[in-house]
Amino acid sequence: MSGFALVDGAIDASALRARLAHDGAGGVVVFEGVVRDHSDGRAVRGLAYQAYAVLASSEGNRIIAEARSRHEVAALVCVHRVGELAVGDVAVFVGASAAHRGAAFDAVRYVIDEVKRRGPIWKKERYADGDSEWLHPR
Amino acid sequence: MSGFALVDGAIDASALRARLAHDGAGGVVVFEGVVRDHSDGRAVRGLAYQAYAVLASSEGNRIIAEARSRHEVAALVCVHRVGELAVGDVAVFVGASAAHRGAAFDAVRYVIDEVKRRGPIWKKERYADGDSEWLHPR
Amino acid sequence: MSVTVLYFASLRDRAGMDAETLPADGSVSDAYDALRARHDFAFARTQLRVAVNGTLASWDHALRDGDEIAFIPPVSGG
Amino acid sequence: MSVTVLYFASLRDRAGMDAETLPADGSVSDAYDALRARHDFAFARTQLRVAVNGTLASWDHALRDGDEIAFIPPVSGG
Repeated sequence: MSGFALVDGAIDASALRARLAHDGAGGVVVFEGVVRDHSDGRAVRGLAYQAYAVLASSEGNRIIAEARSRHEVAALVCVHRVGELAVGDVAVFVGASAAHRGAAFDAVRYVIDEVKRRGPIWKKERYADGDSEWLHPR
Repeated sequence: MSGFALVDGAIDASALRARLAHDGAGGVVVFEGVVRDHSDGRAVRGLAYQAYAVLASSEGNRIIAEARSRHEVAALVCVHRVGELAVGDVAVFVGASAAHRGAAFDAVRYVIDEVKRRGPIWKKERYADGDSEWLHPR
Repeated sequence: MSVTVLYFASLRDRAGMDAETLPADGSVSDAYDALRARHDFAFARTQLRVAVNGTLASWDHALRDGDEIAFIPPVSGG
Repeated sequence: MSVTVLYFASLRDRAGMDAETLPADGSVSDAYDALRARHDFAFARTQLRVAVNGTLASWDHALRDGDEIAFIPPVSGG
């Protein structure tokens, strides 16, 4: 199976991992983006993610299709969480299975790099000092 | 935590994943090598792995140390299974957490590439036709 | 003729709303210039992408009645 | 003076044993040449690595009493 999805609750990485299983797949690669306790030297208490859902889904699925056209994978999934997250929560899961491990590594890396670069999803950091801020890197 | 281990039972990927958690780590990358149902065009029923345990452990830990010196990771683990495995079983788990995802990807890939290249571990394939064979690629 | 505009992230905070429906004509550029003045948005057009009816579009897209427009500030997902 | 030799994978199958202890002197090379002849091992020395007492060693390592030697055929883990 393949595809991109937004979810507004906890990401169940084990369940997603199970969906990658494939008897012909010798390699499974998973990336999880986790909320860190710091950002640019500031202590972080938590995050909120907001997405333009319809476009995030279509861009996400387009990125998955691009990765599949470049790398021979059996399954490729990406799930991004929106809403309020705490330090340690999984914000994004990308997983691939493939007959050969190089394709699985490359496909996962392509997807996370492109979702971060193009996906209409925004992060608001809540700092330990009570301040908070939307990130719009450029 | 970091290190290499051989195990002779099922690899519990979720438990290993949990050991990678680290509040400063924004990225977690996991590779799982899974027994495939085919090899070089032949249908495979299962595998046996054999290791020279003392040297596999010291080489494995050396590889982990090399990866850590090249890539800034918070945690890096590799567990390789020995004994009899069925199609779909996890033969090897490599996981890393890091502040930045590139380091986690690169460290995991280094470890699996080097363990496959240098680790004194051997695979015997059992084929659907009843034949079996130790693999000594060169 | 009216269009609906969706706001996200700091644009949403600055506008004080998720979306608004308003009379408009001309291009998407024209609409942004007017809304930027009204809401005091910090972003220049060159810092944004734009979507019309859920699809990425160009700034010279000519507005049609009922279009749903979204201005996409620099993203930070993942 | 005697040494113990460990066998793995196809070498183990060919030798029909996990390990054997036998009288030996000279170098690790000399030991392999003798054992290759005895067990009809297919591998030339250039296809193998060798470990002595759990550490990778060179073929010209001079055997000492009690050494534990392992011949490492091409690996296939992972």
